[in-house]
Amino acid sequence: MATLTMVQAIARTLAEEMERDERVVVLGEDVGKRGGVFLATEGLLDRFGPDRVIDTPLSEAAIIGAAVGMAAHGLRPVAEIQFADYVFPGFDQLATQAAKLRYRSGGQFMAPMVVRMPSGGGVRGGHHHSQSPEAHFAHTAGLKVVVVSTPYDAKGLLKAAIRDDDPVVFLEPKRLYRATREEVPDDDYLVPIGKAAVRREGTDLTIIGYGTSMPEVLKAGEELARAGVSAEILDLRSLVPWDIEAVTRSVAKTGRVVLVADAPRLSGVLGEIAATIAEELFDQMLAPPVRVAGFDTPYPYAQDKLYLPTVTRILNAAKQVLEY
Amino acid sequence: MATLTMVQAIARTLAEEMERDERVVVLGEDVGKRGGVFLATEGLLDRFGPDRVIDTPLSEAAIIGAAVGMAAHGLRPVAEIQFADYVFPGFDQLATQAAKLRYRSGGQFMAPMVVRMPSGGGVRGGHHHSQSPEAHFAHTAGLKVVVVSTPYDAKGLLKAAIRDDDPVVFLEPKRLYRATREEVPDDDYLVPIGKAAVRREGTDLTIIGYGTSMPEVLKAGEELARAGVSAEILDLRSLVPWDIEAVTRSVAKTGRVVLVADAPRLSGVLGEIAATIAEELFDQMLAPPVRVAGFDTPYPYAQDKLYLPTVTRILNAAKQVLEY
Amino acid sequence: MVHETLPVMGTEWFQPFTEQPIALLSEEGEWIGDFPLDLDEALLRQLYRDMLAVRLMDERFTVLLRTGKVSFTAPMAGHEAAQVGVAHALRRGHDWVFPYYRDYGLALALGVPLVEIFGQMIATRADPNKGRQMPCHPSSRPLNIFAAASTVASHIPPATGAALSMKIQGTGQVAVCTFGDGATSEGDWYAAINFAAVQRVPAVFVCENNRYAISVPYSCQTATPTIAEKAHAFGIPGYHVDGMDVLASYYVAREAIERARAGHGPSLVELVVYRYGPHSSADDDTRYRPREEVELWRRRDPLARYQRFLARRGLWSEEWEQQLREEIAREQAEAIEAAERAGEVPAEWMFDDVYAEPLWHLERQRALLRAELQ
Amino acid sequence: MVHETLPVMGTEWFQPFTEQPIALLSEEGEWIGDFPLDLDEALLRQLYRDMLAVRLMDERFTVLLRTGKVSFTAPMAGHEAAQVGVAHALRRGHDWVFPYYRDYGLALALGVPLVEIFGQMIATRADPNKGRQMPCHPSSRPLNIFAAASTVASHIPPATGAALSMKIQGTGQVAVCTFGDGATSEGDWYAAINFAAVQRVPAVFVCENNRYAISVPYSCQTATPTIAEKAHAFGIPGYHVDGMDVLASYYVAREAIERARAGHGPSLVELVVYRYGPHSSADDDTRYRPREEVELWRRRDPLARYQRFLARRGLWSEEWEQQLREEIAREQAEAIEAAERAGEVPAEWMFDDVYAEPLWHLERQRALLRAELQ
Ligand SMILES: Cc1ncc(C[n+]2csc(CCOP(=O)(O)OP(=O)(O)O)c2C)c(N)n1
Ligand SMILES: Cc1ncc(C[n+]2csc(CCOP(=O)(O)OP(=O)(O)O)c2C)c(N)n1
Ligand SMILES: [Mg+2]
Ligand SMILES: [Mg+2]
Repeated sequence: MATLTMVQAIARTLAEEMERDERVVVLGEDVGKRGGVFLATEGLLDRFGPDRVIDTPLSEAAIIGAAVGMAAHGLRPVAEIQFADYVFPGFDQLATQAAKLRYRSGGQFMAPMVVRMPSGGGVRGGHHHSQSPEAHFAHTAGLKVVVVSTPYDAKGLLKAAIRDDDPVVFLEPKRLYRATREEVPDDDYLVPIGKAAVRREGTDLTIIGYGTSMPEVLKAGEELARAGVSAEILDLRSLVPWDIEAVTRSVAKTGRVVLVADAPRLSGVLGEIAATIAEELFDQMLAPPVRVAGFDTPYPYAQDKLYLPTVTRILNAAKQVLEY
Repeated sequence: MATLTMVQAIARTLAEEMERDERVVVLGEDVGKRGGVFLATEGLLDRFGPDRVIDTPLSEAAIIGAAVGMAAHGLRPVAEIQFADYVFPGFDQLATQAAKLRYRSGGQFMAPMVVRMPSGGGVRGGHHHSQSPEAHFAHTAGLKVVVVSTPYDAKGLLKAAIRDDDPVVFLEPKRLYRATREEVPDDDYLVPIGKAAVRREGTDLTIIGYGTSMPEVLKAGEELARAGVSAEILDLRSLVPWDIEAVTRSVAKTGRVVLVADAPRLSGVLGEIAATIAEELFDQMLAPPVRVAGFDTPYPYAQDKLYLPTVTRILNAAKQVLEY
Repeated sequence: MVHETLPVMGTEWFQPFTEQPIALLSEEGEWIGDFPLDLDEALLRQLYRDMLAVRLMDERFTVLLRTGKVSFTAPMAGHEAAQVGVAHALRRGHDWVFPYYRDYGLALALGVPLVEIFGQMIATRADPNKGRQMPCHPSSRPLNIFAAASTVASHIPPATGAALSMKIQGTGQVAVCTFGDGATSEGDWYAAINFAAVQRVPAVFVCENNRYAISVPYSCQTATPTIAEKAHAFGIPGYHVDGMDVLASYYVAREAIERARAGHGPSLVELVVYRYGPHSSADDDTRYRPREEVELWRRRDPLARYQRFLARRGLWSEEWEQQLREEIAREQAEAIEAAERAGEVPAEWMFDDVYAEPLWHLERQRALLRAELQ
Repeated sequence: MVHETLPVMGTEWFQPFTEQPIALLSEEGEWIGDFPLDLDEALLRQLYRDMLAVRLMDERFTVLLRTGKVSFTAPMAGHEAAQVGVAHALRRGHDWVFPYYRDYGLALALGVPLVEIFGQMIATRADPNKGRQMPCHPSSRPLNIFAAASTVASHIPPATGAALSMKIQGTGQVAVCTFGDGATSEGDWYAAINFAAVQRVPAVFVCENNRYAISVPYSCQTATPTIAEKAHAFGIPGYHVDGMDVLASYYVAREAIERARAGHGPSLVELVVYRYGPHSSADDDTRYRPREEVELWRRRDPLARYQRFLARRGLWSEEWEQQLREEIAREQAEAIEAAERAGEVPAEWMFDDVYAEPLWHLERQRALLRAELQ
């Protein structure tokens, strides 16, 4: 058992999976000698060689699209998009090729691939090193979508994603890459896609979050506890499929919910979950579901920290639902 | 006053705007001699010449991106994407360039442009001639998003979009291009972006729809009327900004709401509106907001008609909220 | 699965980047190649049979359209020599093919069962793709024909990826990817071939250049005189070929494919063709194409030229033609019947194959539809 | 707004597609051009001053980084000759420039006020872009410098569009667009230049080829020996130029720009340079670049070569150098001070300029933040 940061856990997991299954290959910009700009692929080139660790030209369409072809042909590619913001030049390959291949071929072909990408803000990255584009993936039928927030989950979910027979978009909040260390077991465990984690049990309200904003969510939970309020905290971890059971179980119990994530609010994933809660738990709700999302601006540079849901903003929302 | 189909109204409006303002230019695939595959640009080439009606190479990135540069440089480009499904190869140009230019330059540059695209299903077009990708635009700060459903609105909103100083994505449900005719005034009227239309007044429940699904929504309204139920029907028309006043006014009155659109359900625009209603009108709601959306599958071919929200499905949802 | 053994080439016969398109047959049907024709009679005749079958299938499609049985067609008349030539140049069922929507002639010549082709066109249970796509979207797992998507050029990056996988796994396969002239303007086309060239993958990129992308003429598509010379951007050879000449199409494709198989990397093959029909059944090409132009190209009909070639060699006769036409007509009629007999695609199939296993939200939606339909 | 009148060229001096990069100065600083140098002494000296100012600014950036005043830098040392050469080849304030993130040298030589440059780097109110972007994203409306975006190659289609607008409106302007070697692999790069070539727009596409995209070496980026030859894919000329030679950079860019202005369409100019520093302040280039390689290129320093040229002509002296360095240091120090003095960007500016007028949902969000901050 090692104590690892999230990015270390990811690098180890990639190595383990490549060791386990020779069909697993890694491709992307700077994944070779550089080991990835965040070092998520550090050491892989030396260990597995240039046939399985491929530095690609600077084209996200080529990366994602090639991964589709590799996967259809029998490999298990893990593609890295250097920053989630740069997925858009390759978005058609995800939406048109990866997401629809199984369906359009009547199940004849499949694209078992993972597209990893550092996402989210809080690192003074401005417009193009801060975005959280998960809603675009969640709205694209045929993709599974995972957003991790701990080293332990990063390992277990990445393994699950690599072994999944469908294309999985795997978002890694870059702000959390080195934010904390955690004990990560050496053994070959999986965290199933589609299951939320209860990060704190509680009875007065539910706070649902994922990814980049989890530290603030947890801090808000602690502050509430100090104020005598018992918050149940869920980390969604998977957005497609999302864990409706865990969510409804908790919200049915507490009757109050705050949803938190840093992606823009309009037509985001939180809207989906809030709307579903409103539809399913109408009678059990003691207050309206309140969302604390990113602002509907391009991600700013100077106000980097203010863009993200702050603890204050989460607490204000909690107050709102508690005092409703 | 002429009686026009929606696509005729669009073609006329383009001609009128090009006549009015010589900065207005049209570009896209087949917009020249062919007049567009739906004839939305018919006659423009003859009238305005190849400098203002530009047949482009087959690249949506080139089309949208060039429009950004033309707009920044002082023209008012109206770009056509042949089918909304094909916006994805050019999505980065929308998200990175068009949407963020004003913001990132501190207001120094702007991209006053319109990207028109036929969207939606119901024409046996399969995966790639049927999609309704509005959620992707709505989730992209910096874009305005319009979806028309009548010839009258098509004219007034297209004029408003062309004169708007921001990039406007203008969705035209292809199933409605020739579905009906309507009197369209000859004069130069505008329909403001951001205002919904009340298509039917009612008191028992509100049905909110837009675009491709409006005919079914209206039919459901009629059926309900026959059954003695008074439905208020809103056509959103604009998704960014969407008309929160009209929506809350109506739903506060009826206390019941069904939301209808053909785009996939997960993380769609309906989720945004349902979640907002749930948040704002918690106390006034007599039943949970129910969404009738497209299914979360790629758009199928054989089941073309079943994919779209049917009148039955809308009525079932209405029943659900009425009997709640 | 069909495995053809192809003659092994000793030399490379063709020059890249020629100004004139490479042709091996004169318009009169004479062999004008400067190397010996090494194909046996059976194959020479099969090429003709396939071209004829494609032409007749194209006509069938139009009939099916008129009778309302299919909703859409993408005419391929004029592309027969190119598609049939390429189909025979690769190892069927071994190599992979990445076709586009105008390639049912390619699919036919690759051996896709007619009942599957018509099943796909009509969208019945005979379609191995379960009626998921519009007509004219070939796909066959057993024959390694990657499911076509409508989005122009979107299949080029996957072709590069499959070829990269072939290289990594050392399978001795080649990925052959076809597309139109319009496709060459998409960024994905360029990005993918650039990657293929860097990795020297076993791929051949084949452009069926009919000089129109719907109505957009070649002159609005690109400023290069040929598509072939775009290969300079990748550092790979580009061949400019007369695609109305089935033997030129076959031999150049074969050389490019075997070069790739031998580890010499990808190439770009431009087959200059003409589409005799409109872009699709939804198109009206009189709006943008002068009739004289169409007539001019009709006089260069790839079937007629090759027929003259065969006739010169005593491999063609009126009788044989008659017999072929009857056989083909019968096969196609039977296939259509069988495809129709297979019956409609069930409504609930809509929810299958989105993912490997069903997800809860889709199962709910399936239940909703089931309730509605009952 | 600065309008320079450029000498009108009678002839075209340069050949496209040379194997050897075009150079006008030997490493020893001799003029080796086969046409007469037509620049006056003031301009010759200004080129040097600008290059030196860029080099010193690069060092300033590093200092600001160390002291925590800026969060990021993209070193441009090694690119000075290329950037300064191009800046002087266009009509400042008339032509448009589409730069990328390594182009603050270009911006400086184009005349962007230093206080704006440092304002943008530090993100204070002195930044005309209101602190919206990371450091190293030039933009100036008065100087027609299109706001850079981080997304590699995403500015190429807008450059084509602006040039098309210039052509349509007959403004006599040219759009000059710069980017790195890595950018040439993006599909948008190709799609946009293809469109530009078809429309023969007045644009010049300039590649600052430093042979690395972060760590990815040129050999993994593309299989063509040069970037210039990719111009074949568009049917336009491609010039392979020694970008460590400020006069070669200047003259080739000038010819390409004036060709474009005269209506002869776009061209591609490849300036071969080397980046002396890491990719960015977040990079560690020792992981992928041998030190000997860096040393080799350091010996080809563009400033030293040009200094030798000037010295040969009696246009450079130790004294002048000293004086320049002092002047530049003072200007930059003052600019930094002024930029800092301008003060922090207010929190609420976050909500401005998303749209021309405020929309309701943003006003609500503004109110939310305001409440939180009070
Ligand atoms: C990305 C994309 N944009 C637009 C279309 C609409 N469209 C379908 S076919 C076509 C023209 C294609 O021309 P070409 O590549 O030359 O092939 P051809 O049909 O001539 O064989 C267009 C524009 C599409 N299918 N995909
Ligand atoms: C679309 C996109 N993908 C990835 C990145 C991350 N990235 C930033 S710079 C860079 C390398 C660019 O190299 P090059 O174009 O050669 O320019 P250079 O930095 O060498 O001057 C990469 C991959 C990006 N900014 N945009
Ligand atoms: Mg074509
Ligand atoms: Mg570089």
